[in-house]
Amino acid sequence: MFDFSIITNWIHEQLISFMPTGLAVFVECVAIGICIMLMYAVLAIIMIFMERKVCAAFQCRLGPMRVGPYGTIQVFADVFKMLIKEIITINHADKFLYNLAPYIVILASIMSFSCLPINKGLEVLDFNVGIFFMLAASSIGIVGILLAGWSSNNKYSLIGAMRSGAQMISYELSIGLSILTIVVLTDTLQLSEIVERQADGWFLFKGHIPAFIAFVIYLIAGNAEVNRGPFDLPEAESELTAGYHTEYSGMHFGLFYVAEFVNLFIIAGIAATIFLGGWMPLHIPGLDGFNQAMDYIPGFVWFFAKAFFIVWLLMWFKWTFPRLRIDQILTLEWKYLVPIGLVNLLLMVIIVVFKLHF
Amino acid sequence: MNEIIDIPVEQLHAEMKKLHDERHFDFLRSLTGMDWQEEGLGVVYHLENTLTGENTVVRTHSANRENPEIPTVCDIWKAAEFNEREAFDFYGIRFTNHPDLRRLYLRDDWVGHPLRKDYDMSEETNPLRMTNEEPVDTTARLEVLRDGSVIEKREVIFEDNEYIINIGPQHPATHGVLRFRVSLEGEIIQKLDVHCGYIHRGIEKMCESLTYPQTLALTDRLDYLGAHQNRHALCMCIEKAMGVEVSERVQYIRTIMDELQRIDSHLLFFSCLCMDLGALTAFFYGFRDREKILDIFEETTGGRLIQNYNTIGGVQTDIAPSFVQKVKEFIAYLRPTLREYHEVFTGNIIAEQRLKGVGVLSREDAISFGATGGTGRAAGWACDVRKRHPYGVYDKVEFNEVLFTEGDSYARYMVRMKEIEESLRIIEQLIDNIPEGEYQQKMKPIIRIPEGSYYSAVEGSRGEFGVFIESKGDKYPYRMKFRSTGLPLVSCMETLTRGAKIADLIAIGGTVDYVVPDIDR
Amino acid sequence: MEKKRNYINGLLHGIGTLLTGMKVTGREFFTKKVTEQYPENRKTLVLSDRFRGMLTMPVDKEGRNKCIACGLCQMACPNDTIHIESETITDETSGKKKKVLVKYQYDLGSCMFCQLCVNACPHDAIRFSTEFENAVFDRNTLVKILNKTQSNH
Amino acid sequence: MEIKKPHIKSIPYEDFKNNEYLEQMVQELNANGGKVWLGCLDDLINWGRSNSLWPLTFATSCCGIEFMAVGAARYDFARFGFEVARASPRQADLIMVAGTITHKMAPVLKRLYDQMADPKYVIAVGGCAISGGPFKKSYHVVNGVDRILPVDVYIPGCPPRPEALLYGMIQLQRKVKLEKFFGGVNRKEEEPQKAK
Repeated sequence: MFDFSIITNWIHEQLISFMPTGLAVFVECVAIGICIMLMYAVLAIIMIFMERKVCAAFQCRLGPMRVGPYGTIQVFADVFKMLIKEIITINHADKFLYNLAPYIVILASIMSFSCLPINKGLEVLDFNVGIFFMLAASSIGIVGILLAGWSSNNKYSLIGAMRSGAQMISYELSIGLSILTIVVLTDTLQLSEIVERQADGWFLFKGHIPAFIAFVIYLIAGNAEVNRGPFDLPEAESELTAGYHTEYSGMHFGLFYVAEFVNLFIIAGIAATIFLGGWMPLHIPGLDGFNQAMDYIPGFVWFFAKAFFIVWLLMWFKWTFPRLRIDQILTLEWKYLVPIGLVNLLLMVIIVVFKLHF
Repeated sequence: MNEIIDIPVEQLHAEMKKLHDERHFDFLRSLTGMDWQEEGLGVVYHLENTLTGENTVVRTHSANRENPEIPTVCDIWKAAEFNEREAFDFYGIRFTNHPDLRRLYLRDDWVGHPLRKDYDMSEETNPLRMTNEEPVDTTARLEVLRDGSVIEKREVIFEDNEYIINIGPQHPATHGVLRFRVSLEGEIIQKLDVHCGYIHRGIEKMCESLTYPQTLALTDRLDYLGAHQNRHALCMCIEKAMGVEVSERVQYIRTIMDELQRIDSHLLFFSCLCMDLGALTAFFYGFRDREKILDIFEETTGGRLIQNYNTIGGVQTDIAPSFVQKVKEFIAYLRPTLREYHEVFTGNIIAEQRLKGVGVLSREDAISFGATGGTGRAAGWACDVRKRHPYGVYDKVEFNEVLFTEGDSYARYMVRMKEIEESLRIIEQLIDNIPEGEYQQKMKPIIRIPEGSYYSAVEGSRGEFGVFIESKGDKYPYRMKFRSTGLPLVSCMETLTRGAKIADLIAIGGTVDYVVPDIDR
Repeated sequence: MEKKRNYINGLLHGIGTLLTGMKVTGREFFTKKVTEQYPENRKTLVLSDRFRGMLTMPVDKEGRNKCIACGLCQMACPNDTIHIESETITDETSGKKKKVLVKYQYDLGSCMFCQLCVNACPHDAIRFSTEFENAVFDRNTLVKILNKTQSNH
Repeated sequence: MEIKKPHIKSIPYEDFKNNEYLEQMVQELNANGGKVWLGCLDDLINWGRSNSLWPLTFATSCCGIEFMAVGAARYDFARFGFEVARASPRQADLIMVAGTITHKMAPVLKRLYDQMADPKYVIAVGGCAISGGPFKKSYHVVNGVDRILPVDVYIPGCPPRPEALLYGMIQLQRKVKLEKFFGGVNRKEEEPQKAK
C-alpha cells in the first residue's frame, strides 16, 4: 500500500531546508487549503453531473447530452453562468445575516470535508477525536440554513428553515448512534485508526448484524441530514417553492446548491470510511494472493469508488420515493430509528464484550 | 325535454327548499346567470334527484336591472356558493343572505359586469391595470331585514394576527394559476380562501358572438385534458337542439376517443400527483406512457393536446388506417405498465401514509357541493354521467362504475387508477366493432338552433361537464354556459383541507385533480 | 403484545414496499431510454401528415393558386387571423368581371389551428403543412403573406 | 467585418428562420467596435449562459402541459442543460410564458419577471402569449405578452408541439450566443427607475 506521508514529509523537509519552520508550516497550510478548495469544487462539479445523469437514467431519459460529448462539460456552463448572474439584494431582509448564511453553510461543509481520509497519509485533519469533530463541524450547517430562512423575510423560507431545523437536529441523533456502534467496535475515534483496523475485513462484514443495521440507519439518517429526497422537506419544491433558499439568487444560491451536493458526498464518504473500510482495499483473510492483487489498486481509488457507490445508492433512494410529511419524518426518527439504534448499540456492546466479532 | 318551472323571486327560497326536502332534488347540477334584456336578469337552476335520476329546471328573474336581488340558495346546496359568486361577478345579481358575496373571477376594481348584454367592451372602461391587487380580508353579506330592506354587512375572513401564506398564483403545486390564501398555525391549516380568475378568459361571453362551429374551437381550451370530451358535450348539445342524429360510426369513434382521452388525463393525474408528492421518477413514467396516446391522437386528429376533432354532425376526418392496430397495441402495453405504477407508487408505504385518511369528503358533502367525477365516486356517490344519462354508445358496453366509500385522498387516487382499467375495457369492447358509415353528416352551411334552452352533459375526465345553450333562433347562441367540472372541486377545498397540514394541501389538491382553465373559463 | 407485533410487522411491510419500488426504478436504470433526440433526428423525424403546423397555399407548376378570393375562410376564422385583399378585374377576352386575390395575409402568431378555414374553402386552395420550426425573434415575421411564394423568408 | 454565426449542433445556420434579425443585432452591437480579448471572454460567458438556461416553472394553461412534456422522458430538455427548472424566480434565467395571460394575471407575471435576476429572457409560447390567440377578442385577455414584457423569442402554435418548443429554445440559445456582456447589453427593457 502506498503511503502518501512519504511525499508530504519530503515536501515538508524541502521547505524547512530553506525557510524557518513557522513559515514552512504556514506555506503548507495555505497550499493544503487551496488544494481542499479545489478538490471541493471539482467534487461538486462531478457530483452535480453525476446526479443529473443518474437521475435521468432512473427516469428513462438521457440527461445532458449536447454540451460536450455526452454532456460532460454541462456543469461548467452552469458554473460560468452562476458566477456572473446578478445577486439580488432584498429590501426588507436582514442584510448581514442574509449574506452570511450561505458562507456558514459552505464553511461547515468544507470543514467536515477536510476530515475525510482519502488515502493512507492523505488525512488533512486527523485528531484522536476525529469523528467527534466531524459531527460537530457538519452540524454547524444547520445554523446557516436557519439564518437563511429567517433573514430572507419570506414566509416560505421561514417554514422551510423551521422544518429543516426540526429534521436535522432529530436525525443527528441517529447518525451519532450508528457511528457510536462502530466506535464501540473499534474503541477509537480517530478516523485514520478506524481505517487501519479494517485491514482484515470491513466493519460491515466484521460487525455481524448490528453493523449492518447501523449502516442502514446511517444511510437513512444521513440522507435526512443533507435534506435530500425523500427527506427534502425544507426545500420541498411542490410545497414551498424552494424552501429556505427561495430568495437567494446568483452565486449565493450556487453556494447552497454546491454545499448540498458535497454534503451528500461527505455523508457517503463517512459511510465508506467507517463501514466499508475507507481507502482500505478489499481483503479476505486467508487469500493472500488475492489480497496482494487488491493492494495494487491505489487507496484513493478505493475510497472514491466506495463513496460514489454509496452516493449512487442514495440517489437511487431519492429518485424512487415520494417525500415524507413533517410528522412522518419525526415519527420515523423517534419511533423507529432511535429505538432501533439504541437496541443495536446494546447488541454491539454485548458482541464486543463477549468477543463474538471476527 | 325536462319540465321548466318558473318561480317568482319572492317565493324562490321556500320553493327551492321544498324541492330539495320533499322531492329530494339534492344535486344542483348547474346554476346559470342570465340576462333576458327587457325582462331583467335571472338565474337558471338545473336540479337532479340522485335517487331517481329525475331532472328539473327552475328559472327565476328579477326585473330590476340596476340592483337585481335574488335570495341565495347556498344554504340548501353548498354548490351554489361559488356559482352565485360567479353570477354576481358576471351579471351583478346580488344574492341576499349569501355569506361571501365577492367577485369570483375579476378584480375587485373591475368596472361593470361583463356578461350583461349592455356591457361596454371597450379598453377604456377596463384598461390593463398593472398594479398589484391589494388583498382584502373582509367580505360583504347582504342581509334582509324584517321589513324587507337590504343592508350590507362586512364579514371578516382573516383576522390581523393570523399567519397567512399565499399559495399561488404561480406555485408549482396549484396546477396552474389558482391562488389559495391559507391561514396557518404551525404547519396546520386553519382556514383557506380560494381566489380564482387568473386565467378567466371570458369564453362564455366570446361564444355569444361566434357562430356555432366557431364556438367548438374554444371548448378544447377549457379543460385541455378533456378536450375531446368537452367538444363532444357541445356537439351533442347542438345536435340535440337541431334534431340531428349522428351515424353509428361517429358514435363509436367519439366514445373511443373519449375513453382514450380519459386514460390520457388520468395518466397525467398520476404523474402530477407523484410529482407533487416528490416521487419525480413516477412522473416521468406516467408521461412516457401518455406520449403513446398522444401519438394515436396525433395520427388521427392532427393535434396532440388540442385536437379539434368533433364537429357538428360528425368528426373532422375519418380515423387513421392504423388507428385500430395502434390502440390494441397500446392496451396490451398499458396493462402491465399499470402494475408497475402500483409497485413504484401505490404500494409504497410513504405514498400510502401521505394519502390515507387525508382530506375526507363525505357523501352528503360531495352531493351538496356537486363534486362529481372521481372525487364524488371516491365518497361513494354514483355520479357517472355515462351511467346516469348514457350517451354515445355507453349503453352498449359493459363497464363498472368504480366506487369507494372512504372519501379520502387515497380513495380518490384509486378511483382514477381503476378507471383507467375500466376505460381499457370499454375500448376493447368497441375497437373491433366500429361499424361502417360516414364520418361526417352533410350540414347546412349556416347552422341555426331553434329557439329554446338545451342542456347536455358528458362524463369528462374529472366530472360532469355540461353545456347549457339558450338560443333565440340565431346563428349565434344567446347564452352559452359550460358547467365546469373544476369549480365544485375547488369550492370543497376549504372543507377538505381544514385541520390538515400544509403538505396535505398538496396531496389533496393533487387528488382532487382540478384543471384551472376549466374553473375560470 | 399485539402492539409489538404490529410495530414489527409494520416495519417489515414498510421496508418490503420500499424495496419493491426500488426494484422497478432499478430495472429502469438499465433499460434502453425512450428519449428522441430532436435536433439530431431532424432528418428522420416523421410527423403525422394531419398535423397542423402552419397554413399554406399550395401552388401548381406554373405558380398559380386555386384561390378565388371568396373570403369564406376569412369569415370562418374565429379570431381574424386571415385578411384577404382582393380586387375586381375585367377579363379582356370575355368581358366578365372577376375577383382576384391581391394579398392573403395570415398571422401565424394568433392562429389557433381549428381548421375551420380549410373546411370552409370551396376549392381546397389552402391547407395545413406540417412545418413546425417557426420560432422567431420578431413578432412581425409571424404575419405572413401566403400568396407570394416564400417572400417572407 | 464578418458576422459571427452562432453554431448549433445538428442544425446548419442556413436552416434557421429569422437569421436577418440576428445579423442586424450583431451589427448594432458591433457598431462601436470591441476589444478582441473582451470578445473571447464574451464568447466564454455566452457559451455558459446559452447552455444553462434554467426555466422558471411557470405555466397558465394548455402550453404548460406541452412544456411539461418537453421536460418529460420523450423529449427531455435536460439534453440541453435546461432541466433544472426552478420554482423560485430568483434562480431562474428564463421565463416561458406558456399560456394565456389575463388582466388579473398580468401584474403577477410582471412581478415574477421583476423578481428574476439578470440576465433574464422571455419566451412567448403559443398563440395566447404572442397575440391573445384564440382569445384575442376577449375582454379579459392581454393581447400579447410583449405589451408587458420584452419578449426574446416567439414560438407560434396552439399549443406548439414539443419539438417546436425545443426549436424555440435553440433559437434563444443562438440569440444569447451573440450577446455582449462587456460594453452594451442588448435588452429591450428600459432601466427601471431605481430611486424610490
